[in-house]
This record gives sequence, structure tokens and C-alpha cells, in this order.
Amino acid sequence: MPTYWVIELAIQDDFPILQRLVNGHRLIYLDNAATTQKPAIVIDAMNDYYTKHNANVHRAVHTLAGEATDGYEACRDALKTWFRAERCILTSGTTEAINLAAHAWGHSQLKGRPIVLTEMEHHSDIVPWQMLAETFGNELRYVPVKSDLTLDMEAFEASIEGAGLVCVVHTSNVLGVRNPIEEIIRIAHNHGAKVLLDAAQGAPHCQINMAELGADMMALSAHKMCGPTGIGCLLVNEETFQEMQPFMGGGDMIETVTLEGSTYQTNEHRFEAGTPRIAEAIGWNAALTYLGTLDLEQQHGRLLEIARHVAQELRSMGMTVYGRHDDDDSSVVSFLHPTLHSEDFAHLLDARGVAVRTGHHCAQPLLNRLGITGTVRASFYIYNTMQDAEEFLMHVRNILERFA
Amino acid sequence: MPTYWVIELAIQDDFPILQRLVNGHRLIYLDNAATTQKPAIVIDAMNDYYTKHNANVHRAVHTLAGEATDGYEACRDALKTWFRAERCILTSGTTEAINLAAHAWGHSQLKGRPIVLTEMEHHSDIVPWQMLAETFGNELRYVPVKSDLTLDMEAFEASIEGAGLVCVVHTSNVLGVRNPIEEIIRIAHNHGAKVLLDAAQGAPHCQINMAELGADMMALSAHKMCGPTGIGCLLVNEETFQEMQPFMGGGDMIETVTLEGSTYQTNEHRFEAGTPRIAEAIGWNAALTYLGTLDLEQQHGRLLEIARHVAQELRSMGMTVYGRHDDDDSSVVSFLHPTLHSEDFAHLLDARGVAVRTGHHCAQPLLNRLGITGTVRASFYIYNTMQDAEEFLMHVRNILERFA
Amino acid sequence: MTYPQKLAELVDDFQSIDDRMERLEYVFDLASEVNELPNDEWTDSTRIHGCQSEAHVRVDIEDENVRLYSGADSKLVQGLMGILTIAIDGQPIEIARTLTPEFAVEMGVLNSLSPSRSNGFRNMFDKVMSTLMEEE
Amino acid sequence: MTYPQKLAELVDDFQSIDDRMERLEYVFDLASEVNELPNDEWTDSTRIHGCQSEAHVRVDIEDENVRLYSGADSKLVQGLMGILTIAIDGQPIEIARTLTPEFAVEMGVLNSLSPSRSNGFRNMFDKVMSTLMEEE
Ligand SMILES: Cc1ncc(COP(=O)(O)O)c(C=O)c1O
Ligand SMILES: Cc1ncc(COP(=O)(O)O)c(C=O)c1O
Repeated sequence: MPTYWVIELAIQDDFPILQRLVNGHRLIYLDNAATTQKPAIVIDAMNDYYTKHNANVHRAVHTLAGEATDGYEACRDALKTWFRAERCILTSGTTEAINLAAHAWGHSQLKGRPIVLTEMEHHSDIVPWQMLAETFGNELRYVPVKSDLTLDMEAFEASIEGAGLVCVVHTSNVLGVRNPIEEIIRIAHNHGAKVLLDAAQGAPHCQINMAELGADMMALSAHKMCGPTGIGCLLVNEETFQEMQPFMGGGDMIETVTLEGSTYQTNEHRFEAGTPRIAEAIGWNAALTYLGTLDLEQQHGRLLEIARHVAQELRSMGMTVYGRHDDDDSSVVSFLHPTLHSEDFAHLLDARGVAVRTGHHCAQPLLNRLGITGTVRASFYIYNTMQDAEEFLMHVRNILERFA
Repeated sequence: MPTYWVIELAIQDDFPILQRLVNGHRLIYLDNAATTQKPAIVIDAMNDYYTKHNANVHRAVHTLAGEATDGYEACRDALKTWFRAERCILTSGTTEAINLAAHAWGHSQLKGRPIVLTEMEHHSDIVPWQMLAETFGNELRYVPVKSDLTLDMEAFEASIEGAGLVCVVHTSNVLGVRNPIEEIIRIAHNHGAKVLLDAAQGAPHCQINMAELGADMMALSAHKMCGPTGIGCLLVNEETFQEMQPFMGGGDMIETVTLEGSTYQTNEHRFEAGTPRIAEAIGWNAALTYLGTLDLEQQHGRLLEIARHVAQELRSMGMTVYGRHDDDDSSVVSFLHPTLHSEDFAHLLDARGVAVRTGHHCAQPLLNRLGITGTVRASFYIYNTMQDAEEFLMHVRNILERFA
Repeated sequence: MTYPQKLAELVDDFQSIDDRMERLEYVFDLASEVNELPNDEWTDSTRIHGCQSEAHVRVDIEDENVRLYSGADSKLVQGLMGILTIAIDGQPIEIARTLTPEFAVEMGVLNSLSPSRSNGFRNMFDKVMSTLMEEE
Repeated sequence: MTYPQKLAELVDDFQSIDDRMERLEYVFDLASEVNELPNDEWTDSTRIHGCQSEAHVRVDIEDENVRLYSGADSKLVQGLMGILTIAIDGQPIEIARTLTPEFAVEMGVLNSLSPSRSNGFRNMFDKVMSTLMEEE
């Protein structure tokens, strides 16, 4: 893998945090499904904004305000282009995006119709719908996960009748499994249901083409794709956008306010009440620029290879690995040791500079299905190398020898 | 003013953006009521977070996650201390904080009772209540603004009967008028109504002691007090906090999720769904640290002196100034020329590097009351100097000579 | 693109001004170039949307030639209308139709304006052009 | 504060370990120091809240002396319990009451743990102490 090796090192250089020592050891950051690190270009873009252009956006005449507005709106445009989306509403993240979908679209459009979810969903794609169902009495139908860790598509087909919406995670944050969303969208649309994709994990790992997929709504977060915290978006197709009603009220989303009532903007600003996330938008746009310089498909292949290697090695050490690592899956490796507690494992790895996550990964229904309460999760991203993986495995072996 | 002069220059040095030229001229930034500039310490704190500590918060074991969690929670603690608040829920800004209050508290607690607003409110403190009233049929009662630009307190007293909530802006973003909130809170509480303060403009200008005031809820934004974009908070007293029901659902705010339903966290996390604004919280905390090094009361006096001088000079040039500049008012100067259009004015000032805002300032009901559709607004903050004011006035004179 | 002579001169004039304030001053001066649309003829159908100030325009065709009548409460906006007036008022309709908003970019006028203002200019331009396109 | 001898020794031991992994290893080893609370006696009243793993403790007073029975599914957590056991198990109740969680800070144990884990330790400590305070 000589070419990989060169690319890997070049990418690592772009991420200042990787210079850091943790407990005296080189940081091996394998908690990427929780949040990713930021390349210097992203950090610098926000810096540059705050040191040269900072101002409130929209409605202002002065130069800084114009620059800030351009910067903010450029992020929206870049997202639309990147994901081939018709409308892009900037939110604080995936979670707020899904809550926005539930309130702005669901409240007025679902009219009590059933909602199809899957057992693989992140809490952020469950709780907003449970809340909506509590108010409006919608039936929630959960598509089970089979023992091979894929969705039970027969059960899905059986559950679609009469449903108004299907909410499905593009790629599972626990398993790395990439769901058959093309088929799901096709079946849902055939039955008159819209589809919302939770692309929080999908977006960082592959180039999602919303227009081609025909998805109606798609939620994602910047911080999982090299962008800053505090920003995400709900991408929506035009038809769905026109059906949405205002959610939060306030500055920037209104056209006119009188004591008797208000009228609202008709573009995306309608759903972006208050001063928006300006520096964050500028940082996210820089992240897209950065990712655009990489060959994401090649990266996907490289990382999947790492994940497969790690999964195989862990299995050979007696671990249970929860994942398939099929060609389209993400490079997440969830595992458990038969006796060593997952949190103890993470603590011990941390002592060697390795960052992994443990716990339920905000996917308790999935873990219930698997009959466990948590896993250790190592998730790989563009700046991780096979070298990281080997060192991680070495520490794991070491820990097992000393502690298991 | 020799001592002022030294302080002024020292503060300017802390703000990198003030080095910038705008259209070939030194930037004179007088759009502080829209958003403030950031001192290097704030920019550096976020930089430091992204280059050394970035990780997702809560529930994780590794070192970076611990540091990020500490940093995020430290902001909450600092805000509680700064404002003497019992509970602090981090939001994306004032607007989201007020929407949170409307949904989390208003939906379950107001039970159709009337809400008292004022004509001086920002749209962000009007539209959420109009939306709530549309759903639940609450009566909205607006306290008029008198021709002396103060609230009509007799009308307020007459409107309080039976009301469940009073929403009042601490300090007007258009007029700089600081409202008699102590009296408003006393009267409201005597009549069994809670009080929400919109402190977006108040918080940057004076040290607000929520415990002493006895306010029930208070909303504010970091970006108006030297902090980053994308973060604000709703401060709540314990009693009100216990009455609040979850608003947005998702990760981090839950205790357990099953297919049948969910249980929620009991602390502030209950209202902070999804990955929070981590870098932003760290930046805001740095802004509080920075403001803490200044004598804010002295700054308030200094800036008010500047505002009074500017108001007087503008009046002497034939402008109408909308403001009182009483001792507790903020240093905002809204004005209009009899013939020169306010936007033309702002464009011309911008050609000389001066940033002011024009338009309705998201306070259309107030402007309707004043019988105008917009003003030019120059608002001063800690890094502005009397020199800035004099140069601004010189440019205004110049513009009037050439264009009026 | 080659411009009608008066417009070409105007582009040259603007390009020779370095100072933004002077460029704005020139725009101000051009406010007087409009054929005035009296206030009492400002209606919804003459309104230019997306301008933050009130701005109105009516396009007439007189003897196959374009006639613009316009006005605004902002002198800057009216100055932009003056520029458009110089560009196409009195021109044969087929010639006027070939104009693109590029000329305003070349003048450096649009980048002297806030995004909302320059959007306003584009809306003004689009409104005029779409009226011209509707003409037989 | 002066500690009972066994605890003082333990603090010294920990302070002499530089490597975090070894410190954790030591905590692991101390898991065997607990008086085991059998799994079937884990109930809601013995549960330590705020621990992400299952952790349970019961405090008995035997002949005016404190007796701790505890267990956890995480060996690290049980090791922390082992430390607490060394600190106060078998001590007269009045002496045990004077202990503060400072000793764990001094050991450098808490900063080897994630915030949630060290919170867990504090909760464990608080649960034990509040039981002691309730005793006559
Ligand atoms: C008085 C007042 N309230 C509310 C807001 C809204 O704040 P934000 O846009 O940060 O949500 C502002 C700022 O524009 C304001 O001045
Ligand atoms: C699949 C999935 N959905 C939703 C989320 C929530 O994203 P955020 O916390 O950025 O709102 C996450 C991240 O934790 C995720 O992995």
C-alpha cells in the first residue's frame, strides 16, 4: 500500500490535533462516529471570519455584513451542490434538523398517519417521532433488525401500508451497516410515503446524491464531516419544502410583524429564526472544500480495508464484533469482550492515547435487539492509518494479556 | 478623559478585526447591537479547543472527551455565576431560547392564559408568542410605548390581571431604553404571572443579577457580548425549570429509549438535544472571562457619554434621534434625517469605513408606533472610543454637505 | 459586449473613479436621469421586489422604442435606475433586449453596494427585461 | 488530613506510579479487596446512581464498626470500591465519618478516570457517607 501510505501521512498533517500527546502517547483518535477532528483549513476559516469579517448577516448595508452574508449563504449553496439538494435549511445539527422535520413538516402533513422507523435508528431519529406521536396519536412502526444485522425488508414492506413517512438511518452509527435506502425510497414512494434519511454517518463517508436517490428530507451534522460544532442542516426537496410550516419564530424568518400577526419569508430563512450560525457555516463550507480535495471513494475503500482488518483481528482475539463491513458500510467497528467491561477497556486504551467510545451510542433499541447494553466502538476516518489500526490492536492485545 | 483614553486604546488592541481597513478606511464598527466583535482571547480559546481538545461530550471515557465535557460544562457554570441563575440551558441564541420557553414552559403551563408583551419587543420575543397563541388561543396584550419612549406602566398594570406571563425586553435594541424591569417583575409576581426577560441587549451592557431581580426566565445570546455565533442560553429559576417539559428530542437529552417510549434527563441536558455547541461554549466562557477583566460599570458610563454626545450632535444637524439615553440606557443611537434615505446614509458611511445598521431592527411594532419604517442605528461597545464617535460625526457632516 | 455609446461612456466614467464615496456620489447624481414615475402611480404592479426601499418602474414601448418611467425613495436606488435609463431608455426594443447586467459589474457599481442593494438592482433589471420579453 | 495507616500507604503507593496504565492496573488489582456483595443482593437500594456500569454497595455497622459490601460489573469500578473498602471498612464509625474524597484526588486516581467515572466515585462515596450520617 505505498500510495495509501503517502496519502495517509499527508492527510494527518492537515489535522493539528494529531500532533497532540494523550497521557504521554501519540493520540490515536478512533471516536470519529461521535465527532471528527478539524483540518487547519476549517479552523483557519473561522479564525479568518472572526478576525476580518465578523458581522451579523442579512438586511445590512455595510461591508462586513455583506461579507458575512456572502459567507453564510455560500455554505448553503455549497451544501446544495455537494448533496444535489433543492433546499437547505441550516440548523444546529442532525438532531435539530429532525426535530424541525417533525414540527415543520410532520405536524401539519402527517395528520395522524403511521410513521415507519427502524430499530437501527439513533435516538435523534426516534424521540422526535415519539413526541410527535404522543401529541397526534400516530402509530410508530419499527422495522426489525435481523440477526445478520440488516433491516428486515419483508417486515418493512409489510409495514409501509398507509404510512405517511419513513425515517431511516442511511448508515448505522453502531454497526456501520449502510441500509438499502434506494429500495426503501422506491417502496415508500410507491405507497405514497415520504422518506427522511438520517445521514449523520452516511454523509461523512460517501457522496450522497439526494436528487438521484429521490429522498424527500435528509438530516446531517457538520461536526461529523470535519466541520465545526453547532451546525447541521435539513436538506429538503422542493415539494416537501412547500409543505413545511414555520417552526421557531423570531428575527430573520419574518417578512412583517404587526401586533395582529406576522408573515414569513418564503425561502429557507423561513426556518432559520434568529441570528444564524455564521462562523460555523463558514467553517463547514471550508470542510466541504477540504473533503472535495480528497478522493472520497478511494478513502472509503482504504478505511473499509482497515475496518475489516481490525474486525478480523478482534474476532481472532475472542471478541464479538457487531458489524458486516460490506462494501458500502462505513468503517465502524463495534465489539465486546466476553468478560472485560467495555468501559474498563476504553479507560485502559485511553491510558495509551487511544480514543474509542463505549456505551449505547444513543441507539438503545438496537442494542436491546442485540441483547447487549453497550459496545466498544472504534471508528475510522480519513486521517486514520493502517498504522493507527495496528497500534490500536497491539494495545488491545496488551490489555487482554494484562487484564482479561 | 485621559484615563479613558488609555483604557480605550488597550481594549481596541484586544480585537484583531479593528486592524482591518474597510474601503481603504479604518474600520469604525458601530453595529454592536446587531453583533459584537470578538477579542483574541475568545478566538484563541476556540482555536485551542479545535487544535487540542476537540471531542464529543458526555458519556465518553477518553481524555479528549473529558476535556471537551469539562469545557462545555464550565461555560454553563460560568453563566450561572455571572448572572446568578439557578439553571442554564444552552441554546443557539436568544431566539431559540425564547422559542424553548414558549414550547417547554408555555405549552404546558400557560393553559390559555393571557400573555403580556410590549410594543418595544424584538420580533424574537413576539413571534414565538404569536405562534403559541395561534395554537392555544391565548390573548396577547401589548403594553404601549409612550411618546417619551418609555413603557406605559399604567397600561401595564391594567393589562396584568389574569396574565400567566409577561415578556419584556430588558433594554431596547432600537432605543437603548432600559425598562423598569424591577417594577414589572414586582407587579407581575403580585398578580401571579411569571416574567421572561429578553436580555439580548441588557446582558452585554450591565451585570444582570437574576436572583436579585427575581426574574423567572431570561434569554440572551453570546454573540452580542463578545462571544461566538451559534450559542445563547435560557436562564431559568428552579421552580420554572421543574415546570418545563422536554421540547426537542434526541441524543444527550434522554435517559432511556425503548420502542415504547423514552425517559428524559432531569438536569439541563433534558433541553439540550443532540451534540451541543461545544466550541461555542468554550468561546463564550472566554468572553465572560474577558468581560470580567473590565470594569463594566465604568464602561457603561463611558459609552453612555459617547452616545449622549453623538445624539446631541446629530440633533444639532437636524436629525431626529429616537432615544433618551437615561443613566441605565444602553449606548444605542437611532436617528433619521428628514430627507436623506437611511439606507443611502449607511451606504455612504460604509464608503468611509463606518458600519452602522439601518432598517426595522426586527422591531416593526415599535417602529410602527413611532410612525417610521426604519432608522439608522449607531451602537457603541467597549472597544469604541470618543475618537470613533468624532470621526463618525465628521463623516455624517460631510455626507450631509455633499448629499442632503 | 459592445454597449450603446452613452452607456459605454458611463462605464468608462465609473471605471475612472477610485473612491467609493465618489462612485456613490456619481450614482446619486444619476438619479436625475430617470423619467419620473410620479408617486401616485406607484402601484403593486410597478413595485420592484427585494428592494428594501420603495422602488418602482414602468416600461412602456413608444414607437418600437423602450421608455422607462421610474422612481424610488432612496436616491441611490433611483440613481441605479438612472443608469438603467441611460442604458436602454429610447433604445429599439431588440437592442435593449440584448443587454445583460454585466455592464453594472464592469462599472464597479454593484460591488459598491450591499448584497441586498445589488440584488435590488438585479431585480430591477429582471423586471424590466421580463417586460421587454413579453412584448411582441 | 492524616489517614488511617493502610490508606496512607495506598496513597503513597499510587503517588509513586507515573504510568497511567499501571495506576489503572493497580486499581484493577484492588477489586479483590471488596467484601463481595453477591449479585442476587443487588437491588435498587444498593445501586449507585450516576455510574454507567452497574455498581452496588451496602453499608452495615457491626460492633460500631463500618462494614462495606460491594460489587460492580466493571472491574475498575470495583477497584475504586476496593480503595474505599481499604479506607473505611472495619473503621469505627466516627473515624469513617471524617473521611473526605480528597484522598482519591491525592492518589491521582480520579484524574486517571473520565469525568463520568470520577463522578461515579463521588456518588459512591456520597452514598456511603450519607448512610453513615444517618446512623445514630
Ligand atoms: C432585544 C433583542 N432580542 C432578541 C434578539 C435576537 O437575538 P438572536 O438573533 O441572537 O437570537 C436581539 C438581537 O437581534 C435583540 O436585540
Ligand atoms: C446516525 C446518527 N444520527 C443522528 C446523530 C445525532 O447527531 P447530532 O448529535 O450532531 O445532532 C448521530 C450522531 O451522534 C448519528 O450518528
